[in-house]
Amino acid sequence: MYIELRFHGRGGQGAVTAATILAKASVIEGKYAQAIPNFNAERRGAPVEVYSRISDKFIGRHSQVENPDAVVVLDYQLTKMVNILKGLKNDGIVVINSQNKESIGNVKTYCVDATSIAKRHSLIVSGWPTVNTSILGAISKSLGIVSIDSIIKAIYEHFSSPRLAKLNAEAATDAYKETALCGE
Amino acid sequence: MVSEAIIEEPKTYWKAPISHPDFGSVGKTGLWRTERPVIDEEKCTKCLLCWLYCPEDTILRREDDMVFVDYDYCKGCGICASVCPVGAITMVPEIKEGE
Amino acid sequence: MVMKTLTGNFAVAEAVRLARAKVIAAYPITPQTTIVERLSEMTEKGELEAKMVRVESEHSALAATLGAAAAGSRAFTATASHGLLYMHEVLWWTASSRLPVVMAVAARAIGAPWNIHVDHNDIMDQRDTGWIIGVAQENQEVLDMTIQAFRISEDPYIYLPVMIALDGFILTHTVAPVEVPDQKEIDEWLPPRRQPYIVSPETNIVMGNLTSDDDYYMMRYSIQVAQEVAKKIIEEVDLSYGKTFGRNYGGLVECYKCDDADYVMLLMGSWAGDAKEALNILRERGINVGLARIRFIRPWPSEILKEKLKNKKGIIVFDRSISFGNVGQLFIETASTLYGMTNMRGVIAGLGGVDVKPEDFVGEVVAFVDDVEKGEVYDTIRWLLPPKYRDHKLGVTL
Amino acid sequence: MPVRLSDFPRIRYGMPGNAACPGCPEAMGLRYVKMALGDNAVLVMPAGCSSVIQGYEPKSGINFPIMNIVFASAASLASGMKAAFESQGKDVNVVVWAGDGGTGDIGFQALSGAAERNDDIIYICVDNEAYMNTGIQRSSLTPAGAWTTTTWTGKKEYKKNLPMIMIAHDVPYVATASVGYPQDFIDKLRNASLIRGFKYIHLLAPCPVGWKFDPRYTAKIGQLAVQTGLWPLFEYMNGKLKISPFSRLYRRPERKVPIMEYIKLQGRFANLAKDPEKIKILEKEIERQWEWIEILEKATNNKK
Repeated sequence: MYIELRFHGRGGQGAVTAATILAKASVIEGKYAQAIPNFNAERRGAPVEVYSRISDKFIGRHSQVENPDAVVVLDYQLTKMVNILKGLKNDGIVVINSQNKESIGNVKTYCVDATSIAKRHSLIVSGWPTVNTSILGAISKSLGIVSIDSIIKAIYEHFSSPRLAKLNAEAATDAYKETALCGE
Repeated sequence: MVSEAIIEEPKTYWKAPISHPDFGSVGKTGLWRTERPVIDEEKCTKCLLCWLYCPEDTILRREDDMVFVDYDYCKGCGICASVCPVGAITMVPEIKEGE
Repeated sequence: MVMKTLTGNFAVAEAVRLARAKVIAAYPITPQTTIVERLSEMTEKGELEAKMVRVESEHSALAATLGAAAAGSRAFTATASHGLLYMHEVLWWTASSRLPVVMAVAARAIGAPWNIHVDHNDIMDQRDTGWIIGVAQENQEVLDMTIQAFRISEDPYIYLPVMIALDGFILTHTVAPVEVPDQKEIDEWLPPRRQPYIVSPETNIVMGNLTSDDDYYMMRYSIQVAQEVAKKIIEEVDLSYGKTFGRNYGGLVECYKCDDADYVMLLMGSWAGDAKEALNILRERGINVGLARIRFIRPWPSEILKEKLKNKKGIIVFDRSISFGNVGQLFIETASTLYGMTNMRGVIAGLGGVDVKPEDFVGEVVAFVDDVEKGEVYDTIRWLLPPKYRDHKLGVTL
Repeated sequence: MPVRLSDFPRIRYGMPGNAACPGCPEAMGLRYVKMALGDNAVLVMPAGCSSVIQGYEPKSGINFPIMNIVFASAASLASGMKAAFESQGKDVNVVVWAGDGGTGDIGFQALSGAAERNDDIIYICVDNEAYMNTGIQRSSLTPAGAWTTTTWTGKKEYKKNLPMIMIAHDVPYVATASVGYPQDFIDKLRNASLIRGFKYIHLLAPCPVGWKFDPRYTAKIGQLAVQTGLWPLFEYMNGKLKISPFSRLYRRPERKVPIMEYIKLQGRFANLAKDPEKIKILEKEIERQWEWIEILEKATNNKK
């Protein structure tokens, strides 16, 4: 198994954290993983990209991910700002935080309303709903590479505050349940 | 007081820029002198100002605080003579050997 | 032992914690910053019992670190890019003082213009300073090498500062699994702080006053002796570490499938992982390539390279830096060792973080092998241009 | 508390046979540091005359353990040393001994950093008012009107007021001193060593070579600088500025020694001595100094 993902988010939304927790969850399952931020000194609000690689073997390469197996979009607005399908493999998948139940392009698309889930669990930092943990539940459901149990374990490992860990774990669980295929 | 570090001798050819405070790091600086201070013990009041102001620490004190000069290292700047309140120190030209 | 997922910078911080550094002085600079942040957090939360000196510049960071070392404490600092260049004179002073110090460097491009991505010119700029300079490939190696650095630096055969470089962002900010040894194991493996002298009222030692030119010369010779001996000590430390923790890396050079190879790629840093993938692709195509990953550029592994590479058909060197007016620095170093022994080519690639993929290595090696087979290795320096500029016509016109 | 000279033991505080010029104020000052702090001190020295005064390895002509360091980071090296001694549970006076260049110019960033962090060190600026070690070039602390090898007709700008800048750093201790008044300097060093945090002492050090006077007058010129009012002695401690006794004596304008007494002994002011109009430059300097001091004295002593 070898899979490459690309996360699209905005500076401050926590795309890096999402990829990091995903890597932790993979390691919990005995896999090898990388979470690779592609920094360009971005500030809050600007589009950012983060990559992740997951494999059952050691991963040596460090070059950028150009042809991901799946694209994860933390904010629907980004589809209007950047080409989120750039380089996506032919049988690739999109996982998107969206209230629209529509596919992106002609690609197999999984939707989750992560913003509502985040608000429901009071996951708001500096005025922004933090959707990154919800999206992890969606990834687990739609891509099936890492189990939701491992995601939750990784969330508890990542957050030093037990209260925050619990809220985020609940959000991820809700998102796991609510993620649905919304078009192909 | 024990230090955190253990001082352990280097084990290969070793030369490092390390020194210890010692007299004569540039030799016997008495040779630099053109004039030497001469103390008149009759006039001296043992106020120790010459001892205090001497930059070289070449004015020495006896048990009774009478002062004398360490001519091995005295550079002959003349500060002692200028700070002496009773004029007990005079600067005398050095007479070199053979002159 | 615990398995954690850490960025390269956090791996550095874990290593410094395990080595029980007592004084840390550092100034933040991208992409090193999270090292300072994490160490500050550790000291404030009591995970690490050390004094942080939050200095106002890199020049001061290394000066404070040197001061702590002189006073007899295990000291650590970290920097990158312009910070490292700003430290340059203190680097010399530190090495020449022969006081053990460890520093992490998040290798990053130098301006102008501003560029925060990986590049090796900053570390290459420090080759002459007397420091031992190691370059890691993976986050795990970052942690292992940093712990090893303390033992190497404080070895009585060496007593020189050690710099550990990790590629900016590619390692510093990439999260990957890292095995973190237990404190108890490290305490057993890493001896207490050793150093040749301490500047304190008890020792009454003076460091660095004038010397005669003759003595100065011999002090320089003494540093060279330590660098030469370090070649052996670094191998030994790596082996000993491997015995205890199950991971060793080959000392000064990691030779990957070198022995049976006709051609060898020589490089250092994180892209060695991509080069190894390229190597496997090339071997599948019947091109017999090996890889020599330089782990330490100082001391330079001349004997090993001579022994391993002298009979190869060709060596292709990949530099992530350039010495303007000549060629890449790794090429210069390698050529100084293998002068006249084999065909050589230097490739300048990946400057300022330009992405280099396994396919790029494949392409360059294939072209090199072609030229060697035809007996036409005329261009000793090649530019692997960024994808956007691949069609650019190279050359000088007057 | 003034010290009696006969109370000092008959030991050698200095290190004869060093490379200082005859009549060197730095050699004088270093003896006073030893008298005040004894054996429990380590010196940190950036480049400067004191680097040379030490003489040649394997001996050193200054009676202290010393860590020599490149120009720009003496204060930070001291911070690091102090941190190490603290972590070892040792109470050692870490003392920076730096010239006016090493303090006010190339070393200023590190000085300001260490002061802002309130690191527990004593920083002594030994001010000979020019870059003497490289052969008398102007510094930001050279007074207006003075000749140097880079100001042939006299420096046009006024002396940077470093002690005031250090007070503005809100450190617990700032004082001025002169090698002309050793007891005052020793007192101040002892006061400083009892305080935790960053201590700054600015020591005026008349240099026979750079100021062009007969070496026998080092102490005398150090005194005249105070007596003319050009170099006021004060101590800023516990948030209050106190004018030191020797400067209090000469405080009232009519008590001040005429500036000409100071100028005529020094070749560097030859231009000024010839032209009474130009002496106003230094009179203005005295006014500037005292304006600051009086404002601060009033403000800090009326404070509740």
